[in-house]
Amino acid sequence: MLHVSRLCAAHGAVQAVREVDLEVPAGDLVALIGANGAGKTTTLHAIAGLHKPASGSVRVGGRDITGWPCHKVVRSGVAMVAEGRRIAPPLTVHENLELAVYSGRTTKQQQKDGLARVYDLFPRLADRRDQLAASMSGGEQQMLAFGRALMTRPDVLLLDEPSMGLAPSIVDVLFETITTLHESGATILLVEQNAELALAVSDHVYVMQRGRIVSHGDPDEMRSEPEVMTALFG
Amino acid sequence: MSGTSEPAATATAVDISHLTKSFGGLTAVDDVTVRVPEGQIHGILGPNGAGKTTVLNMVSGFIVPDSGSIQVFGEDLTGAKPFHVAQRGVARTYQNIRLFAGMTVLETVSAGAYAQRSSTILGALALSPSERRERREVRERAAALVEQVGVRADHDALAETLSYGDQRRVEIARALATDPQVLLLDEPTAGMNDAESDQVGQLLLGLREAGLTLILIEHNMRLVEEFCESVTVMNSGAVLAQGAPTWCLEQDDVKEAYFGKRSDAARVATLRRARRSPGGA
Amino acid sequence: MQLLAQQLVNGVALGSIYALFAVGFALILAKMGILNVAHGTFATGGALASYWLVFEHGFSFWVALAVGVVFAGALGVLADLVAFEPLRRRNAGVFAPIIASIGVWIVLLTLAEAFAGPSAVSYPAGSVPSEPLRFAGLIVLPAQVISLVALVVVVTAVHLLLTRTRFGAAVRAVAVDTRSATIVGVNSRNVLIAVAFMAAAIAGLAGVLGALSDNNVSATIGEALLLKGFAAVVVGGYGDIRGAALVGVAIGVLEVMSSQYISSGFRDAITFGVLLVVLVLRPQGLFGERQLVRA
Amino acid sequence: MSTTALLTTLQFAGVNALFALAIYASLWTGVLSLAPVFFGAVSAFTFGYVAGTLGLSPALALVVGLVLGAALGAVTAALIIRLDSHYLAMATIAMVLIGRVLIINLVEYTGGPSGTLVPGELGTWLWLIGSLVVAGYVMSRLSGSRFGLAADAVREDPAVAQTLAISPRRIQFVGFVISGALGGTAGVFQASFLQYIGPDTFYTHLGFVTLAAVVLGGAFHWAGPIVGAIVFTILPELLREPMGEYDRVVTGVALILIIIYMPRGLVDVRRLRLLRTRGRRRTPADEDPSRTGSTPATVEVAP
Repeated sequence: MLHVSRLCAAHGAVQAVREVDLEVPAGDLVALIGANGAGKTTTLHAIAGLHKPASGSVRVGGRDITGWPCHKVVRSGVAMVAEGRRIAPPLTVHENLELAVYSGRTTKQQQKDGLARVYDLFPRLADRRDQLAASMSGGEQQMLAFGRALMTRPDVLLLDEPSMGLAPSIVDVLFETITTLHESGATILLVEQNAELALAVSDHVYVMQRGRIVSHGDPDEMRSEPEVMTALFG
Repeated sequence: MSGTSEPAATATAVDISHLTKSFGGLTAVDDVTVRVPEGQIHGILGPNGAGKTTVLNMVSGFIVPDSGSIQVFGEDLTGAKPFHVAQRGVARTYQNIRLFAGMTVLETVSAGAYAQRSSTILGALALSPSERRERREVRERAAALVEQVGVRADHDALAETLSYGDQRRVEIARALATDPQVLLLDEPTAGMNDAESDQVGQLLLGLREAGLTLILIEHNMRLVEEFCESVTVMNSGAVLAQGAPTWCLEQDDVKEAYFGKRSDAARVATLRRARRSPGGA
Repeated sequence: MQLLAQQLVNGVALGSIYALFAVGFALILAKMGILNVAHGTFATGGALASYWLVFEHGFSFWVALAVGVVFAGALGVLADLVAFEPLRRRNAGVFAPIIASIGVWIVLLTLAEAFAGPSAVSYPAGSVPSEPLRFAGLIVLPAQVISLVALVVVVTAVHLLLTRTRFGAAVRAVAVDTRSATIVGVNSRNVLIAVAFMAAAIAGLAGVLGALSDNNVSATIGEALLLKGFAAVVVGGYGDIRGAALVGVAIGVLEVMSSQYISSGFRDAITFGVLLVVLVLRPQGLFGERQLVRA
Repeated sequence: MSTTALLTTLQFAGVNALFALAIYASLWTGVLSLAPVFFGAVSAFTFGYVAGTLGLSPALALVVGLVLGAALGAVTAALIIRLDSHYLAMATIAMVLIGRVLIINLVEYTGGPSGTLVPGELGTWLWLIGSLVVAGYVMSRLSGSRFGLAADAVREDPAVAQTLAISPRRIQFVGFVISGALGGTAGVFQASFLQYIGPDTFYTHLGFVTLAAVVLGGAFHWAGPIVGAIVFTILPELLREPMGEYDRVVTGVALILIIIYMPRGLVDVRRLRLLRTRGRRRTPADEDPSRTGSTPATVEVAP
C-alpha cells in the first residue's frame, strides 16, 4: 500500500534521513523504531508532506505522492497522527473532528458514521464534545488527534509516537485502539520509541539509526538481534 | 522515587524543588525535585515528551513554574527573568541550535561576553584606551573559547554555515563566554557521531575540572554512564528514578519508560491473539 | 437635548463606517497575523469602482455597491497572492509583511490618485438615495441607516461564520496552527485567500458607504478610514471582531461629540490620544485577552 | 535631469539617509518604528519657532534638535517599549498621525495648516556631509561594540540574548534614544533645506519612503540605510520623466520585490560572508590571501 524508496531528507545542514526504503503492505501494521534523533519523525513528515524530501519517492497504492503538500497527501488517503498531539486548541472536540470534512474523502453520511465511530472508539471524546481541545488532558488530546485522522477514512494511517509523554494507563488504551484498528484491516505505519509496545503490536519492524534503516524483520527476529538494542540506545 | 545518597560535603549548586508546570490540560512537569552539588555533571534522561526541556526552560527563566522553587547557590531564582538568571551565572544551549543569523563565529561568542564587559557607548565613540583594550581582550577570549570547545573552522566564518557538530560547539562557547557557574546543555551531542560525542564528553569533563556545574539532557546512554555523576530519569513529567546512572538505568521502570513494559506488551499481544483467533484472520 | 440626540445619531452612523472597516482590518490581523496598512486602499478601490459605475455608466447605486465590494475583495486577494503568500512561504518573520503591505499601499494609492485625479467628486444627484428621513424631530440620512444596517449585518454574519460553521472552524484552526489544520486535509492556502477576500470586501463596503455618507469620493478616502479603523482595532482588541466594531462606533460618537463640544480641530488628536493611552495602559485592548500574534 | 536638480536631489538623499539611519537604529534592536518622523517634526518646528523668535546660531540649533530628539526617544521608549512588535509599530505610526494634528492645531507655534518659514543656514553641503560623516562614524563604532553585538543578538533572537545576560528592553531603549537623536537632527536639516515646513512635511509619506530606503539598502548594516536613501531618493526622480505620475508605483513594487527576494537589502553582509566562505572552500585561503584581506564584511575596527 505504502512504498517508500531511497528517501532522503535534510534539516538545514543535517542529513536527517538517508536513503530510507520501507514498505507497508495493505492491512499490515509496520513499526519504525529507533533512538531519539534517529530520523523517524522526519521520515514520517516526508511521507505526510510536512517536510519536502530531498530525493527518493513515496507511493501510495501505486500513486506517486512525493513532495505533495500535506492537504493533498491527506486527500490521497494518508492521514497522520502527529507527534505532540497537533490538534487545534481553540476549537471544540466536535469542531476538530469536523475539520476532516475538508479532506474531501467523505460523503455526508460517511462523515456522520465516522463521528459515531470515533465517539464509540473513545467515549471520553463524546463526553467532552463541546469542550475546547485546549482544556483537555494529554491523553484526551491524543485520542482527539487519533479521531481526527480516522475521520478522513485513510487508506494508510501514520502514527507518530502515540505514547509520547503519556501516562501508562492512557498508553494502554491507545495501543488497544491501535490493535483494534489493525484487526479491522487498517494499514498502519507506527513510529514509536517504546520498542516493546511497537514489537508487540506490529507485523514487521524497521529499526532506524542515524537516519538509516539498519535492520528490519519480524518482531520476534528483531527482539533477538543485539544490534537493535544498541540502535535504540542511540 | 528512589535514589542513592549524594555526597554531602559540597554545596548545592542547583536546587530544584517540587517544580510543577501545566500547559492547558497537560501536566508537562509534575513535582520534580533535583539537587545538583557544585562541580558535578548531572544528566536528565527520559523518552521524548517527558518534560526535560520544560525543566531546563524553567531553570533558565523562559517559563514561570506553576509551583515549586528554583535556587542557584542558595539564591531564589523562581520566576526570575532570563537575563537575571544569566546574570546569576546560569548559561545554556538549545536542543534546536539557536545561533544568530549573519554573525561570525567570533562575533557570536563575543556577544556572550556582554555581562563581562564594562565599556559604554561614549567610550566606544571616543575610542577610549580601556574600550580598545576590552575589545581586544574579548576577541582573544572568544578565540580561546572557540579553540577550547574544539571548533576548527575559521573564526570569521558565518556560524550558521559550520557543520552541525561545530554549531553545537559554538553554542557551548557562547554560553561559556558569559562566564557561568552552571551550564545547562540540551542534547549537546544530538546528531553527532561517536567520535564527536566523545570529544564533547571530554570537553564537559574539562569544564567540570574548571569548577563548573553541568546539567545536561542527553540521550546517548554510553555518554551518560561515562560522564555523569548522577542522573534524573523522567517520564510523562514525573521523576522515575534518581541517582547513579548505572543504577538508574537498571531500574525496571526506567527500562520500561524507554522500551515499554514487557507485561503491557504481552497483554496487548495476548489481547490481539485472542481477538484474532475467533475472527480467523 | 435635541442637538445631543442628533449628534448621537450622526456619531453612531459615522462610527458604523469606522467599525465596518475595523472588522476587516481585525480579521486580517487576527487570522492571518498581518498588520496590513494597505487595507485603506481596498476601501478606496471599492469606493472608486462604485463611483465609476454610477457616474460613467449609469448603473444603479446598488449594483455599483455590490461590484465595488467584490472589486475590493479581489484587490485583497491580489495583494495576498503577490505580496504576502511569497513571504509566508519563506517564513519571513513579523516585519516583512508590514513592509510588503506598505509597498501595496504605495502602489494602490498612486494608482487611485492617477485614476481619480486630485479633487474629490460626488455621486451624480439623484443617482444615490439621499432623501432625508425625519423621525421624532431628528434628521436621519439614508446613508446613515444603510451604514448602521450594514454594520449589524456584517458583524453578525462574520461572527456566526467564524464561530458556528465548519469554514469558521477551519479559519480558526489555520490561524492558530496551520499544521494542525493541514494534517486533516484543510488547504490552508484556500482558507487564507477566503479570509483575505472577506476582509478586503468588508473594507470595500466601508469605503462605498463612507463615500455615500460624505457624498464625496476621492483617492484618499481610505486613508482616514485606516487611521480610525486601526484605532478601533487596537482599543477593541482583535481577538473578537465585536470588540473592534463596538469601539469603532464609539470612536465615531466621540469624534462627533468632541467636535461639537470641544474643538473640531482636535477631533483626530482625541481619537489618537485615546489610542495611545490604551496602548500604554492596556496593550491587549479593552476587550481582548492577550493573544499572541502568529509569527 | 539637470545638474542643479541632481544636486538638490542629492541633498534630500542626504537628509533621508539621516532619517533612514534613525529608523535603522531601532530596527537594529528588533523594533520597527516610524517614530523618527515624529521626532524630526518636533525638532523641526521647535527649531523654526526658536529661530524665528529668539534667533539661534546654526550649530546650537543642531544641538537642540539632537538633544530634543534623544529626550523624546527616551520618553517614547519608556512608555511603549514593552508592547508586542505589531502594537509597537502601530503606536509609532499613531505618533506620526497625532503629530500632524498637533501641527495643524497649534497655530501659534507652528503656523497651523499654512506652515512656517525656517532659516536655511544649516542647509549647506558642508553641514550635511559633516553630519552624515559623524553619524556614519558613530554607527560604525557602535557595530561590533558591546552595545552593537548585544543589539545584533536581540534582533536575531531576543530569547537567546536574554540567556546571555542581555536585557532586550534595555538595548531597545538605547536604540530608541539613538534613533531619537538621529531623527531630531534629520528634522532640523529637513527644515533647513526646505526653508518651509508644514503639516505634510513630516507625515506618513516621509516615514514610508525612509523605511523603504532602509529595506532596500539593508537593515543589517549601517551602510545599508545610507545607500538605500540615496538610491530611493534618486530613482523616483529619474523615473519621473518616463513614468509620469506613476513613478511611485515603482517605489511600491520595488519595496515588495525587495522584501521577498532580497530581504537583507543591497548591503548584505551575510551574503558577502556566505560568498566568501564558499569561495574559500573552492580555493583555500592561504592560496589567495588578498581575498581574505580585503573583505568588505569586516566591521570590526579595533586594532
